[in-house]
Amino acid sequence: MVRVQPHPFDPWMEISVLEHHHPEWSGKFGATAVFVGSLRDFNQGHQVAEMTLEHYAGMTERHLEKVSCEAMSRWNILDPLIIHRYGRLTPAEPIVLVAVWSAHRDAAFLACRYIIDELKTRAPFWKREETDAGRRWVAPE
Amino acid sequence: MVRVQPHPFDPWMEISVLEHHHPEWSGKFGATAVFVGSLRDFNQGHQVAEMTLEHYAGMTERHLEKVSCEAMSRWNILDPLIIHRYGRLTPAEPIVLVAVWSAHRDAAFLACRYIIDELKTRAPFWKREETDAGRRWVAPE
Amino acid sequence: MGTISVRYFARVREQLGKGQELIDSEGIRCVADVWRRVSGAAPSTKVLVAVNQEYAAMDHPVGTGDEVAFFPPVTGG
Amino acid sequence: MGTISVRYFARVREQLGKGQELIDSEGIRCVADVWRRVSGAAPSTKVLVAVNQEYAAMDHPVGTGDEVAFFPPVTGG
Repeated sequence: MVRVQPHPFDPWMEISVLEHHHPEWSGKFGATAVFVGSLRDFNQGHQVAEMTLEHYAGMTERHLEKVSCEAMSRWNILDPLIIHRYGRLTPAEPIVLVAVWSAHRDAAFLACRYIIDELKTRAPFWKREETDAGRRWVAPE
Repeated sequence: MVRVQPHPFDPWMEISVLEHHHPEWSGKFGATAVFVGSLRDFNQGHQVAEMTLEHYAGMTERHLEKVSCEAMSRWNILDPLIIHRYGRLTPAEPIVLVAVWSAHRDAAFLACRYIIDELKTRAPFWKREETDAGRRWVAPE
Repeated sequence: MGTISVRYFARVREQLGKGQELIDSEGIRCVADVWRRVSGAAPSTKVLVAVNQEYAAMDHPVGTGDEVAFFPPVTGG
Repeated sequence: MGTISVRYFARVREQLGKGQELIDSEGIRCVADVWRRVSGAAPSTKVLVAVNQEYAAMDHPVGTGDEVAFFPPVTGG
């Protein structure tokens, strides 16, 4: 499941809710791998007061759905959960959640890592920080 | 933080509670990697009705504390959370939780994977399943 | 005569001073033609391209009704 | 004269039919001596050993007051 949204979310609550909404998954997975990216208050030498995430609405969702399908075709996993914020964020807020359920831990870890890496290098999001040295676009990794 | 306990736990609630108890971590980490191992209702060709986890009380905690320290010395991470059940479990129940907080995702993923792999190969736990073909000790991976 | 929808994001949006526009598809064969028209500059390897919301190269064919987007390297996650 | 505490887990516990016992440390130099005494068998590479709750080899020295444990390969996580 893919969601791109402007409002804050609680990643641990989202996972709980999803698991409760899939009673048919119960007992079928033995491994859950999760990654949460959140906003630090310090980056590349400067205090960060807030961040604005610009995105390409439409293409973002298409891209994340595609990455999700790719992961499901490469590893034996259940439908991953991907949530990504856009708009204005303050430090400590979660930016992205990737959760992967599988029978085995290797598939869960590899698929989770694959999804977040693909998302970071290809999904059309752009971070702009407000720091103690002014406004700046975040440099790609 | 390491906990070895006979009673069930909710991994997502445990992570939430820990984060709330560490307000000084807020904004300091940008990556959280989590692994949850849970009991499947099917393993190695048979339905699993329940499982009993035997452990070496004392040595288990020592070993997990040591693995936790090793991970903190190898990667730039905050104090990991490790929770492991023992005693009787029924399918779908979480067995183990490993959660790692870090500034960067690479350290978080690598440390989380290191801890669960070390735990699986070295921590003194033994699984005995009740299956539709009778009682059996689970074979090592 | 048709139009092509062109969109700009992040630093590219700021540098061109526009978020989106419609351009006349007359004389447009590929993405590079669109870029020259809207920026007045030669194609740059620092600018990424999507055609109809899929990544594409500067030589990707473009015509009436297409949506073309230009943006810098992404920094999500 | 002192004693050594010996513990058994999982399949080893079931096979020896005991969970723990105290043995006389007289004549015990290393883990292998303990194993021969409690099992009546030669050291096996299938049995893992801990001395005072740390992994150890069959030739690890053992004496009065030590805790020695024998168990099969672990299957936690």
